[in-house]
Amino acid sequence: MAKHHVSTTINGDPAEFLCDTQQTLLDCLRDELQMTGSKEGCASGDCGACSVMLNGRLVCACLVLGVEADGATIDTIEGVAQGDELHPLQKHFLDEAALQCGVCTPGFIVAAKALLEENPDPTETEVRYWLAGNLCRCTGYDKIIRAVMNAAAEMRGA
Amino acid sequence: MGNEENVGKIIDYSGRQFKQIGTRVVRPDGVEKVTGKANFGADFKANGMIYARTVRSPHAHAKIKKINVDKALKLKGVKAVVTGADFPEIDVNDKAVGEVVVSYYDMAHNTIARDKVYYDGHVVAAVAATSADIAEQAARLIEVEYEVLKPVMTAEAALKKNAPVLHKHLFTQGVEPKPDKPSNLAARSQFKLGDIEAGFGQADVVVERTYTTQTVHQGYIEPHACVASITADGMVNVWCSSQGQFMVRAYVAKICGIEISKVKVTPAEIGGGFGGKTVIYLEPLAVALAKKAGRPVKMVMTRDEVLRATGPTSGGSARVKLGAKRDGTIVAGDMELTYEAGAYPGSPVMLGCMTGFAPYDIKNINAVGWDVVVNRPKAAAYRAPGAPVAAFAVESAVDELAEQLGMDPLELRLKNAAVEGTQAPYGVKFGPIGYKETLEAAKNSPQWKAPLGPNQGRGIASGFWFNIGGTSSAEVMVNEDGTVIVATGNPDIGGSRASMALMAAEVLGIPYERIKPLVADTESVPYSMLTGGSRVTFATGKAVIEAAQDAVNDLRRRAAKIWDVDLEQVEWQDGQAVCIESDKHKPLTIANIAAKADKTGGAISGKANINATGAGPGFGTHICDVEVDPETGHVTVLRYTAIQDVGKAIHPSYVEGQLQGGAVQGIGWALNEEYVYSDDGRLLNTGFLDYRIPVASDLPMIDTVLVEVPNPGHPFGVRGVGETPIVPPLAAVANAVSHAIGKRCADLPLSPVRLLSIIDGK
Amino acid sequence: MSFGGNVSEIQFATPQTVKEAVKCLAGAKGRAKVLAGGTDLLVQLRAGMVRPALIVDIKHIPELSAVKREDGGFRVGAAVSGAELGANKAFRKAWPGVLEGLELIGSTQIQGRASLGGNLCNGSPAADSVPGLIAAGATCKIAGPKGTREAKVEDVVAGPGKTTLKPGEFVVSFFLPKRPKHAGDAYLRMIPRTEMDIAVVGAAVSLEFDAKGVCTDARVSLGAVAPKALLVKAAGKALVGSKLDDDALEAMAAACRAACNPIDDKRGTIEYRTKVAGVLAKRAARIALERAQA
Amino acid sequence: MAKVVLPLEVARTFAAGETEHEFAARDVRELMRQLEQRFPGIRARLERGIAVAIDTEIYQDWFVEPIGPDSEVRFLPAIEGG
Repeated sequence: MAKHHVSTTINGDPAEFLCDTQQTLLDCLRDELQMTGSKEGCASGDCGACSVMLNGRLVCACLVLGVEADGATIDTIEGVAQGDELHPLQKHFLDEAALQCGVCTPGFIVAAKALLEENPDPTETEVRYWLAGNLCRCTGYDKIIRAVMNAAAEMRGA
Repeated sequence: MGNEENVGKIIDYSGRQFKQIGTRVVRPDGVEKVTGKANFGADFKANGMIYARTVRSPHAHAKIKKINVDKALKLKGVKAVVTGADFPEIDVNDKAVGEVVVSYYDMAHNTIARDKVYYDGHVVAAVAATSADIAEQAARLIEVEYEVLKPVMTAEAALKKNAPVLHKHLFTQGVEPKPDKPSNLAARSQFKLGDIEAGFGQADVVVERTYTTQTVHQGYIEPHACVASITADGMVNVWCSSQGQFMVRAYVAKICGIEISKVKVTPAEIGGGFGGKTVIYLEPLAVALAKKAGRPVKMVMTRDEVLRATGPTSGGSARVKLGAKRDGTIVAGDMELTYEAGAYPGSPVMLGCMTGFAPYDIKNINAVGWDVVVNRPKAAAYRAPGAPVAAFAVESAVDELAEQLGMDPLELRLKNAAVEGTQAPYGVKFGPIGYKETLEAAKNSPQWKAPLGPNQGRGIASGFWFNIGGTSSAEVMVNEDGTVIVATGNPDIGGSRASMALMAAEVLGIPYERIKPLVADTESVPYSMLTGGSRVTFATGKAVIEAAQDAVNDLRRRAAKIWDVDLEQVEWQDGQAVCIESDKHKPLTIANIAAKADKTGGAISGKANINATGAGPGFGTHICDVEVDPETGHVTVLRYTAIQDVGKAIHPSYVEGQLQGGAVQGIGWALNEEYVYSDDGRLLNTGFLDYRIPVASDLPMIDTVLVEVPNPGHPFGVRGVGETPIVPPLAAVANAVSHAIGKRCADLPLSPVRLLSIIDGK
Repeated sequence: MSFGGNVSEIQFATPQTVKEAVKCLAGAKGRAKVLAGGTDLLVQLRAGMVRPALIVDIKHIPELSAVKREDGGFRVGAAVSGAELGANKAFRKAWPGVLEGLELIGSTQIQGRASLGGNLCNGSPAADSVPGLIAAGATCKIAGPKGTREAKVEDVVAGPGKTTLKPGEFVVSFFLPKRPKHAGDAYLRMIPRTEMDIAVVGAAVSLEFDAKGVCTDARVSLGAVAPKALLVKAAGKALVGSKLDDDALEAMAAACRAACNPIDDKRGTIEYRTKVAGVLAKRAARIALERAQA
Repeated sequence: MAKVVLPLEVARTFAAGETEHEFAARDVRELMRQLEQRFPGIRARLERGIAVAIDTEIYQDWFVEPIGPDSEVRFLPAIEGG
């Protein structure tokens, strides 16, 4: 059998790649499409560093097969900023120093963006539970939670 | 400032009002990291690159009888296989002499096993192929014949009379007479102050208890990763994430038997280390495979490999005995620590002995440490190595002592707090330190005064870390337009580029935004010691300050030339050269001077190669409030305050971040993190699902208080801050839980299962 | 694995109907695995625990991805994700406890994928959604080479990692019956953290009451205390006829403890699981009561 | 005379267990010469992973650090970090 030919839409643009069945969407993004913004921390859905949107739902790209992306819509960290205009979440992560090593940051931003699209005015508890699948070992989460709350406020125009 | 002192001399910053230091600027590498563009260890690719996977031992302790790689080599796409036999043998006594004793023999054997495997996950072979999948399948085709030996999984088992001995060449160090037989007891260390017997003789109240902790992992989110390639003329290039590109270079050269000049290491962004990336694992394998295959080789660990075979830090037991007078004066402290080093000697037990009693002025101290090898992965450094376990025991004992004395635990600490001039347990007298100040801040914190509800408890604990200096280099290069590049040799693990740029900006007097900090490869800056020991902002920062001053002097020389005046007439003020004693010359900005660099002698730069001394010790005090579910043993952390003497916070947000992150790692250590092994020595929790680091919903906000008692050993008063914050939380949490349930919790982690059995009195 | 040759390839199929899926599975040359949300299968693939000859993605089959009303109850496709089912307000109102179980599986990210069918067929004794389904008296529709059949949820799992599904069979959908007026369910689990863990103990309770507040039907199911999720009939019996007073609850808890047959493992001890099973069942029953009264 | 304190283990091996000694040395280099004279073999041991503290200052990599007449010089294990 030849590799699968996958046609998909990534960050609004058409994209195609070839993959084997066992390659995950994360493998395909990183190795076939050179989109390395999504990170692999565990390959078991436990750390959230590979968070992407698949057909509008937040998922771990390590738990999706690349071939499942055929005909799907995918949004990744690479599509969060518009050109050189950062998303409010990205700005607040910088202003709040919500990253130390930064390897979990892309996953947090993708996941937090999904939250704010669903719930523009989350409580601290809601933010913490929504982001419970995104592990950060550096910050103790404090500044991340603040950055998300501040970005939410800014986006609401508060 | 007089002219003469200003020439080629260190500028005195004491009492100076800072313009940029202490501001909360956006880190220079921030945009790259929030957009996913920053390149971490696994993000690098080379043309023609192939992929390698390892074969690891499923046994905790076994002899390797035979390795058959034939089937693997026959699989299409397989390019190379290496085993221990492909590496040069290293003398058993070959040790690095430097800041830490490093046994190259052990390191080489830990990288890839030779005749024996010592833990579940020990590498026995590695295979490179044209795809990761083929490499993985090929690894499964490598047949290893083992003679399985009985493992020793705990210090207790390792020290039993007829325990299997791991290493035939291991004779206990530090005991007299020298043993004539090898054993699993690697070393004994001891620190004494005063007369311990006499000390306890003065005591009215004595508390004594044994505390235990389990093996825990640093838990960085980024697995180890590297790419190695070899040029046609034998030059080795390694691209990897680590806590020190020069460390990787030295170790690769040694383990692979290559001259240092032939190895170039380019640092990737590092996705967390906490000490766990101060050693190497994959790089020599990738280099050997690249050499055999003639292609660049990429290796990335899985999380399972990270947990089974890297890190961790020692589990251990700590017996602590404290004696105090009725008025609360602690007169004697006795401590016996036993730490599991893992497969090779070198647990941080000695550092535990040196740090445990350090927050207190105790005249009579005896601290003995035992370093024991067991069939677990070799312990690597983890944030204040050795200190958290000792502090857990001592700070719990202080809490118990306060109960026995009927004293407030904070007041008891204040009464005995180490101050400038106090003799530390390792004998040295402290310079200016801010421990007492952290206790005062704790006393004044809103949390300390807040009421508690039913099933709730509050714990307080303190901690100490030495902080270190060491060799650091920096170059400050002034560009043609007056912007500046600051190159150093230390990976930026938590925002250090921002502090380097801030310190350079302060000295040069130009805006922070005009400075680009660079983490340079091993061929672009002189040697620097690794990022660790809370040393970068202190030591490399000191180098940056000196290099910036050197650049300022160069700029002044150029201005003097432009104006045709003596150097002494040129002062550097707010980023400009100013001609004193004459107002006919308009001040020259750095851009003005840079524009004329070609005419005044070529490129303008400054450099500093230093071995920084004068690292100021760090003390912290943490307060933790918990609520315990008495029916399930589940602990909820309700509130937490971390207070620390940070000397001078260069970038307060990132300093707070260190306190918060360290506190939370410590909370994880206290509550739910532990290695769980089967009886035959296989690690059972090899993923983040069952190795339970704290998640966002487990925690409250972590309040911080930065106490600033300047360190005289740094021009801006900086103390290292990264490690101290993980020292107090184990006891802060355990003391809080103990108060909530009314029973002393002496064994970590306080997982629901363990805690419920304590509550139910079993 | 054919050594001396190429690595074995994994085929991939995306059937559009149940019939096609049955055909795919029957025609597999070697082991076939059904892919729903993939949150277990992909982990096993990556860890090398399985290397099937064929993976059948059943999410393109409309029946597998739909939530429909049926006989006053609900028919839920086996591949419907937690996030999708959670968005169905009518379902949330009728079966909050079932949803609690499903929504406790993993993180928000996992919720975007994890399904009732996958959680059941993975065969874990600790599967969070299974006790709720059992307590609810849910059944599932199973398709296979010999047609379709309906089975009780508690009869699908045989033991850790094992199901009673015959070769070529797969779960198509779940049926949750109509709720009477005074009814409520709840699921609670014990985990060391607050999220992201596998249940050390799980307890689901589904209750029905008459107009006077007397319990007329009670089903109690426990997870992670035996080789598979248990329906503890004696626990249910202890509640029927009561108003969930303390004695009835304690009798129920005792029945739960008596039914436990757990193991000591990395996540918990026999003693812990047994004690906490009773604690959680009581707490879940109280929540179910509140919901029934609401 | 400067007070010189050896680590317990080193003292046991080289100095009959006596940790405290007095030396008149201007700097660490001279002290090392004198130590080696008094306790042959000690120098090689002290050069392996041992730091020197002179009063309140710890030197991990010591060589010619000045020693005052009333200084307290302590040899202690070098400190690593995470």
